Amino acid sequence: MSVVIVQLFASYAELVGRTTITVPLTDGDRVSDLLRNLRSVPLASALPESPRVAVNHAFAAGSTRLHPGDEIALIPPVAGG
Amino acid sequence: MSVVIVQLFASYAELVGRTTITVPLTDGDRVSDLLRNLRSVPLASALPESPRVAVNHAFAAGSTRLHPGDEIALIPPVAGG
Amino acid sequence: MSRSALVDRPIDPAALIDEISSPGCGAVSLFLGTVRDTNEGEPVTGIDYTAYRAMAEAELAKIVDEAMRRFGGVAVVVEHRIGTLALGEISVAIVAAHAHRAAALDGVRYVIEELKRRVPIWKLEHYADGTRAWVDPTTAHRPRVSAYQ
Amino acid sequence: MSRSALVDRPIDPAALIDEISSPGCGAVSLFLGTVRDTNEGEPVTGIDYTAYRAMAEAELAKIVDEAMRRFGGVAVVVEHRIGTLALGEISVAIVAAHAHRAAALDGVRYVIEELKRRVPIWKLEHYADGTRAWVDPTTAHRPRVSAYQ
Repeated sequence: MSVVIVQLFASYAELVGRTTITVPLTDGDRVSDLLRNLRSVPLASALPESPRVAVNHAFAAGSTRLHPGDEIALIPPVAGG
Repeated sequence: MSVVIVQLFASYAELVGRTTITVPLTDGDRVSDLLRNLRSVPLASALPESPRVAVNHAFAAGSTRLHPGDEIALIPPVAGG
Repeated sequence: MSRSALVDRPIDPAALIDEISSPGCGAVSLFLGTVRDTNEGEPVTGIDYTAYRAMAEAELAKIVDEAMRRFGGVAVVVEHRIGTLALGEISVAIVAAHAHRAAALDGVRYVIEELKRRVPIWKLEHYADGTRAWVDPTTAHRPRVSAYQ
Repeated sequence: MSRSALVDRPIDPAALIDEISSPGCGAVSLFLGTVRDTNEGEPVTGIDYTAYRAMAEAELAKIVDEAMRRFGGVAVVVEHRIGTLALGEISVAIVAAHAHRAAALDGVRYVIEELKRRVPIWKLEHYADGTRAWVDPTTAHRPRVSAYQ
């Protein structure tokens, strides 16, 4: 098992008090695994259960497989415009 | 029987070669009567049979009764914008 | 607050946006009609806009009033230019402002659609080959007539 | 011809209209979002816009591309401002140009609706009473939280 660094923005960054969070991850894991592992990270307790996830600058479904070097972020409800 | 002066614009003015046309009218006549009488005016022969009519700056139905002093115009297909 | 007019000078969209914007309006929508270089494949060199002025002003004012009532009191300003316009010049500008975007977008669309249906304005197109024709949106192809001077 | 960008300076709608207009386009449609003075009845004094910049730029470019394909090759330019904006300042401008009005109007509407749904930009509203809150369009009323400095 290794870890990935996940980026946080806006209200999520505020809730956690940081702009990144480190999450355990196993080779071959998918986005759904990342979200499950996230719940075991104490710092993440203030985050919602199932935030939207972006991988490499695009929204990703739970079934999306993660690869080393992917840029991963949690996306709070957007409010542009 | 008297007459009314009817204003012409754009393609209608070009078809008739004038910006007004005089049409016979009887007291109590309606827009539909005006259009029927128009067909007896030689100058109007180039105009379509049933042009849209405006009375006092508003489109008028055939049933609209005409009164002395009304401002009457024939409205070609509009093309603003 | 709302306003409509026929004008005989160039239209300044930025001035109209400034005119209609207010601190309570988070959404501004604008539509510009401009003279384009072709119509139905025919090269166009310019357009003369003419109007039945008193009626056009009355009808425009009615349309703006209808838009305000239909779309939550949206503020609207419309100017339509009359006269000879060169390629690229603005013939009509419609600007709507509202607290929310739906009313601003719907207001502009309503005004341009109704304007094209009801406001007595006509255009005589000038073509590259020297001919001219009155545009009739009710027919697919316009008969080419001699110019109305 | 189309373009989208996040910008850190004031947005100039007239410049964007000039940028996107061309001799073949008879219709130009524009939408502006501005900072308004209240939200849900609360007096607002300003807004901080932040973004996940690389993703926001990618998502905006995708939306513009989708609009072009859906609406007859409509030309679109979009700028969204990031940073601290005062009341009345423009946060987003979308301009679309096409030979015909339907594509220009539909193009602008598509882009603003999709932008609000998909582009990772967030706003922290500043209120008259000194508090701040992240705007969450998915909830009717926002919990008032302490400011994120």
